[in-house]
Amino acid sequence: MSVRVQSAPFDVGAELQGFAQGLPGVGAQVSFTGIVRDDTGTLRHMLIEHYPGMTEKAIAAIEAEAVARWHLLDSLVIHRYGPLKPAEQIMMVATAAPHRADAFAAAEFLMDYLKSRAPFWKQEVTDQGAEWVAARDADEDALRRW
Amino acid sequence: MSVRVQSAPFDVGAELQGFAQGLPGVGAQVSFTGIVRDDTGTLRHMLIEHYPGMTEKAIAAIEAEAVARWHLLDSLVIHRYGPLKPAEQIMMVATAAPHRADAFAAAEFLMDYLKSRAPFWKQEVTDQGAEWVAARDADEDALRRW
Amino acid sequence: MNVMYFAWVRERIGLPQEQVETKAATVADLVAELKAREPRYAAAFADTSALRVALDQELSSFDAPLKGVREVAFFPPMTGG
Amino acid sequence: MNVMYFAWVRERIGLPQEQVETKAATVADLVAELKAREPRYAAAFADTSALRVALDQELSSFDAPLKGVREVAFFPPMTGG
Repeated sequence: MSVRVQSAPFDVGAELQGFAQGLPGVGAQVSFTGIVRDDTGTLRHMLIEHYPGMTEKAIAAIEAEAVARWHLLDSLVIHRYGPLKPAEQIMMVATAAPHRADAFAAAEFLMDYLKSRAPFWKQEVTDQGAEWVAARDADEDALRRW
Repeated sequence: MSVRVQSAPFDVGAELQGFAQGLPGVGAQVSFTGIVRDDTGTLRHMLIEHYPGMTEKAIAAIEAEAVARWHLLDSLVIHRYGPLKPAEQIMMVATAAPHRADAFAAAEFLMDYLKSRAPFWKQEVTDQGAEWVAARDADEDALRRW
Repeated sequence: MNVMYFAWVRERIGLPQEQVETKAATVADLVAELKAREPRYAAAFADTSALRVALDQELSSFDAPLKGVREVAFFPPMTGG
Repeated sequence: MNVMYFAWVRERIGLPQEQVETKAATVADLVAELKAREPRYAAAFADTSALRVALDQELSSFDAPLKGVREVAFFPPMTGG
């Protein structure tokens, strides 16, 4: 299990190459990458604020919960903060398990919990100004399925 | 949408780097990688046989079905054949979508259908001989949820 | 008509593919003809519920008609992924 | 006690964090004290149902006791991922 919170970009390929390599019993790896979308064509950047200290703890707790629920061999979460341009990578999650069902379920669980339980806040900065992204009911609802 | 059936290894990182890059509207990428497990410690290699011609068609049909069901911007399937050693990569699937729910669901759908509807057969070769892997009821059951 | 065999069906019959002259109306009729040929075919087709069939590279069923079909393939349930 | 503010809570109050001397028994009591200070606090805490609170970096609730707590953080619902 590992957690990294950083402003620097990351390389999904390089991260996956080093992830769960040579761990005995790995049959399935799942990765998720979140990317900045610009739905209106006016986004200058997405500014991501976080709560240093709590962020790492909250993500580690979510990972520990995933490990307790599924047969996981490893997990990785990287989340960036600071200003991110459209098409830049925001974050990634990776899971490794003997079987695909565990790897998929744990990756989706990690994503759902990261969205609503890790202390990050997004602000959209456009030519018209800056606006905090509102939490979506759908994201809160997504937690209920677990 | 693309499909590759090959005996050569592939590099997940390099594949993901070139996948759905710069496609407008991409907010979520999911990848799955299947890896040869050696549960008994006796596996020399896994031999994967396929039905050339039908394989590509079957996978393309499964991808088309995924595109019809979810809001996908791109998908990629690579599946190897021939002898593969423990810890080698067997196959990968990648999906790109505006939102994570579509990317995850489509990747799981592609995997479930590839397992049971694309013409591949696995044989385990150990010191004791060669044995065809039997289809699992769980894999057939997995199709029913879609 | 080109008839192909994969995985253990190929091993039991001892051939990856062969040309078959037949007037069989359906896949099941073709299977009956093949079973009557030799014990290795009878062994391979002993339990067709354990087999799958593709007609011209599309999954099909044992009661499907063969009219116009150029390629028939028999194989066990797939185990890819 | 260190009190921290994030996202639009930070913007409304105009500070990322501050030291607060308080005898408030619960988070809700602390919020009432802060709201009484100045309009910017009253504005930030106008609707606590739109806010979340963490005590010593763990998500908590507005009726939680403050005894022994060293760091309180107020922020809107998270929008990471």
